[in-house]
Amino acid sequence: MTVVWSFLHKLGSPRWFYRISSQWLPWLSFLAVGLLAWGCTWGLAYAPPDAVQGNSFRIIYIHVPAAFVSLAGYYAMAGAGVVSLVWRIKLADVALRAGAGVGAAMTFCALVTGSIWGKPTWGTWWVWDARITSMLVLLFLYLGVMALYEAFESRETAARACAVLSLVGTVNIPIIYKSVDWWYSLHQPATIRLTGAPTMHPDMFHPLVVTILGFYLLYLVLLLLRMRAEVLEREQKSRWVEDLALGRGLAAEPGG
Amino acid sequence: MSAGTGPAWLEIARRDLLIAFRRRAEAANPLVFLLIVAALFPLGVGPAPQELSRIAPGVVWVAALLASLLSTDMLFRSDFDDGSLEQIVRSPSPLYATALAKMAVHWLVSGCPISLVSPVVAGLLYLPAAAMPALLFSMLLGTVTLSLVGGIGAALTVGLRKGGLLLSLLILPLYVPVLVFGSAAVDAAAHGLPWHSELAILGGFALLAVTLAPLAAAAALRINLDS
Amino acid sequence: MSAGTGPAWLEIARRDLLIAFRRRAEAANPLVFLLIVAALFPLGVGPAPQELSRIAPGVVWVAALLASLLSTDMLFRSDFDDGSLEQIVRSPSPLYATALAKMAVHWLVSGCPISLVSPVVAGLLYLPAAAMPALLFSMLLGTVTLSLVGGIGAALTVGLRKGGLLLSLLILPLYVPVLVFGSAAVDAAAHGLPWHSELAILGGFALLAVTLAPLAAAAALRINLDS
Amino acid sequence: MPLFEACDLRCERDERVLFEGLSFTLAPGEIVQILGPNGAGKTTLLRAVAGLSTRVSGEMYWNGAALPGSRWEFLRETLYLGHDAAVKPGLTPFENLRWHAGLWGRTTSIGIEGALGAVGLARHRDTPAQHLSAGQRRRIALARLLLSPARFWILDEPFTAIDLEGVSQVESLVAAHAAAGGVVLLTTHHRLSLDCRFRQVALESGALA
Amino acid sequence: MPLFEACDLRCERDERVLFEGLSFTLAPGEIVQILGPNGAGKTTLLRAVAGLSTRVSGEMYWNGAALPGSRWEFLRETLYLGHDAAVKPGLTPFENLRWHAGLWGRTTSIGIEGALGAVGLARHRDTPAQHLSAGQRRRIALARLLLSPARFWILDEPFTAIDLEGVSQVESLVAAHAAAGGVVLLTTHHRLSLDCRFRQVALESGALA
Ligand code: HEM
Ligand SMILES: Nc1ncnc2c1ncn2[C@@H]1O[C@H](COP(=O)(O)OP(=O)(O)OP(=O)(O)O)[C@@H](O)[C@H]1O
Ligand SMILES: Nc1ncnc2c1ncn2[C@@H]1O[C@H](COP(=O)(O)OP(=O)(O)OP(=O)(O)O)[C@@H](O)[C@H]1O
Ligand SMILES: [Mg+2]
Ligand SMILES: [Mg+2]
Repeated sequence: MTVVWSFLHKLGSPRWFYRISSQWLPWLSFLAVGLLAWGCTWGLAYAPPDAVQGNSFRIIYIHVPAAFVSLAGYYAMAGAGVVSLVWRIKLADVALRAGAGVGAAMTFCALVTGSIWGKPTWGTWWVWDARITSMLVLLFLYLGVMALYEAFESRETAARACAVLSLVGTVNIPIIYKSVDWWYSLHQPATIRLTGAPTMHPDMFHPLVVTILGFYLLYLVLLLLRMRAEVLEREQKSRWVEDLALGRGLAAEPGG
Repeated sequence: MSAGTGPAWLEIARRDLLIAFRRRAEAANPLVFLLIVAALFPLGVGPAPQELSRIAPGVVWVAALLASLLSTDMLFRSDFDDGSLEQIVRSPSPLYATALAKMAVHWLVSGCPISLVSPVVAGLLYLPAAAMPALLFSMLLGTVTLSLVGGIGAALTVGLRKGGLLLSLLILPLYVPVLVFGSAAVDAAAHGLPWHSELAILGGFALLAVTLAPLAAAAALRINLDS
Repeated sequence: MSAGTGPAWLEIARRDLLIAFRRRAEAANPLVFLLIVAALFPLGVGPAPQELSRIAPGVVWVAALLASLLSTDMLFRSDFDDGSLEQIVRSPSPLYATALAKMAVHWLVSGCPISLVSPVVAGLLYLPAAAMPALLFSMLLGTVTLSLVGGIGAALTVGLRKGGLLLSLLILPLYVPVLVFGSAAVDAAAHGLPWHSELAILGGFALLAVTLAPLAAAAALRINLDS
Repeated sequence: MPLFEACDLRCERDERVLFEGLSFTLAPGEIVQILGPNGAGKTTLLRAVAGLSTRVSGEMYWNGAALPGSRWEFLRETLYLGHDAAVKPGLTPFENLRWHAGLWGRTTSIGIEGALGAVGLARHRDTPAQHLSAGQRRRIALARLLLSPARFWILDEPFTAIDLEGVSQVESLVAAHAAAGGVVLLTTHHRLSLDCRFRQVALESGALA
Repeated sequence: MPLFEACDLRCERDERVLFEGLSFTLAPGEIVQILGPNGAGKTTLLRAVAGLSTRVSGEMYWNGAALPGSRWEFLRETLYLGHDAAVKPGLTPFENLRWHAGLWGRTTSIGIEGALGAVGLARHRDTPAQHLSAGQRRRIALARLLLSPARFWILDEPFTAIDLEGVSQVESLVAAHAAAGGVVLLTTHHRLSLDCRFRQVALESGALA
């Protein structure tokens, strides 16, 4: 138990986080960029064109990873919310806020790439399809968390309120997804369907797996970058940030 | 003693009802709002009956969503502003029960009357009479969820003086399932199809909300007080 | 001296802009609200593009009306609550100018951005591209009137802590002319008809509102202070 | 044994330490006045003692039991009167007090009418509170002191807006409560003139530079 | 000649006469304190004098000219500090005062920084007001006394939430203002201890029964 506690305590230390993340970031970024470059070149240059859609399908290597990550990102954010509510760890507050921003960006990316893809495929930018609509609602949920955070003056209060909201959201996301799915099948016969996954050729599928992994890492890198910026802003008056700003580097923490 | 005899949450509900009764002229506000918003549509969309009748379920439900949302705004706000909330949180009654009681009163003075007049509003938009029972019952069940989920938003924003806009951003996305199944029930009834499964699902939402929403609202209230 | 150099109304406008800038994250709220309300309609009405495209002008205008209305609520409220309004009324600058300045700032931070994103929202509802210029310009002119007329309502209800509902009842009926001509302009453009006369009428409304609304608002503010 | 005990309280706000190593006890019959200039942290401290804020670290005991644990017994025994009076403008003084009494489920034997008379609001019994003056509204809140059976009073500037006669009346209420074995923790910028002994705890602060 | 003159003021609220036949004058250098128990009508009177309320009948003169007529000159020469402090929670003390100064278009030579220092808020210059304590927020409003060139001060309970040191500071401000030829009309439930003479006008009232 004490081991867990001291670990959690250390995790709570912004300075420790800053130091460790400095060590990890180069590796993570390298991996993320490498995977993305590999997956994209493979997917864009070497994978065979789609029988129906020709080359326009290649946007899938951005679209699908972004969509995956944005959903997972919401649960990650809510997880940070739980940690923040239960253990009151400042770093979880930071992660919550950063997660909302990065998650909203990913969702937006999925929506935009989807729209771009929709134009040649469906002849229209936007369709009120179940999955797309629930993606839009997910974006609203992210924006709601961001707006709530900004509305509070006190950071701690903001983070805890956002934690409650994101937890409410996690209960609701499956419900929203299911209900929108249901709504679609009720109102409109299936004139349009997302093509792909089950029948996807392995040559198209393997690069997709690589870019999905790459996107998860990219998410992590962006999250860490935003968290570091926020940590610096919060701790701007503390000694270690001052040392950092003066180019004195970051000494190991006493006992850390 | 003339003091209340029941538990504290009952006393709180009684006071809220008393205040609502004091201002009974205001009770009509959500209804009039519903009517006005519904009336804006023929003005904006055009008066063709068929078209209106087709969009009627959706329009009435969206208007009800907004009316419920706007009346939620003050659910905890006035108690927060005058310090009553501090006393409520410190009272021997669990905050869960108090929050639930306040949400129940809110439903009684807004959701319930909204449901009762919604058939009238729908009639103005040429909704076929066959769909009226479905509208009434889906409204009665759906507004329960609206009041409860709206209460979470009201509790989250209680310390902020930002008006209803922020609340809408937080809560409207969460209202989506109720909107979907509510308007689906009415649509089904208008086409002569059975609509009981939709009603059952709305009931499920309401049950889920009754158990979870007061918890979230209580947590949000505590957070806002401790700022 | 570091004190402001212009007349008092300029200082008041500057402070309102400063507060808006402090909370620039909130500036997005009316926009997101517009998007959400617009998204509710396909959910309630169904996703068929033709139908949506037909009701799009009305839906976008109604959503803009509501977004403008909800953000109006706080126009004078916070100044009333903290006593600033007493000081404004007692300042050497005429209340007419002050009220106009506050309304102008309100348009700048809500009506103007709402107008600018309305084409995007309309696009989601399949409004034809040909109608977009009409939408944009009618919105830019129409929201001026909305901000001004909404300001009257905000001034009338400033002393009452009733949330946005009462305000909606007072103001939405007054918004009707803007709604009618605004959506008519868009509708006309969507059908390839000329839409300049509607725009001219909207311009006339805006001019009328600029001259009269601050007067009414100033009177309403005085009445509310002297209670 | 002290009824209430606070050990080593500490509060930091906006990177500034408001108080630190603050300890005090309240044995039955004791009155403690928290002293300090504006911004010293008096309200922050009282809200933490009342269980409304978690911004203060340290230990607190009620009747010997550590506090977050024995929270319910503690809340049942304490009355908190904050900057905001918890008076609903739309309700009459009588209705306001009935609500407060109902929140607790029990009252002292004086009754609501009696309490209203004692604070000089008998003739305003049925006037909505929004038609009362600032001091009259505050008096409604003070009537709760008469009605509540709580043993621990936490009073944050109870004399705000109260006239001289009212101040001395409240002072004698406080003294009588202590004489009956209750405990009182209060802040005020008035010079207290109580008939009994009371202790003062100063919050040192550089708030005023 | 008196700077301000009130003749035969009368106010009735809710079918109850608050005051009647009330007359007083303020010659340059004079200070008048309105006395009365809670609910006597002090706030009502001060708001009427400040031109914010029309609920009081009777005549008022500024510099010899009847009041509703010479309203603009009067407003330019008076400073009103009411129960509500006109302090925006979202703005810093500096921004709040800049706004007040801008509203008037002119300030005294002390400057905003100087005024903030004088009321002990120098180090909170850039803290949003909502992060300040009740007394500190009130001090922002009191800084207006230093900034405004007005000759007539109307102060409604200026000492609310202010600590003892602050009270004596405001008292000396008031005395200095009178000494410089200004006039002050104020209410407070504190026992005023001014270095100069001042008059008291009592509102008789049965409010406390
Ligand atoms: C704005 C428009 C769009 C949005 C918001 C969107 C959203 C999504 C989402 C959320 C997923 C991931 C679902 C999951 O996690 O299983 C997804 C997957 C996918 N999308 Fe889209 N999409 C859009 C447009 C399109 C278009 C136009 C196409 C191609 C015709 C397309 C093809 C796919 C494919 C093939 C998948 C992978 C399917 C699977 O693995 O189950 N999307 N999209
Ligand atoms: N809005 C109102 N409507 C009706 N009556 C009111 C209103 N405000 C005050 N009154 C009545 O006017 C009387 C005087 O109120 P006022 O606020 O002037 O008192 P005050 O002398 O300032 O008291 P305090 O010392 O408590 O501030 C009160 O008895 C109250 O009943
Ligand atoms: N919401 C808040 N956020 C951040 N800091 C705050 C907040 N409220 C108060 N503070 C800070 O805490 C300090 C103490 O405030 P508190 O209200 O406890 O003072 P106080 O002793 O009650 O003063 P007063 O005599 O003016 O009532 C103040 O200096 C203020 O700067
Ligand atoms: Mg205090
Ligand atoms: Mg008064």
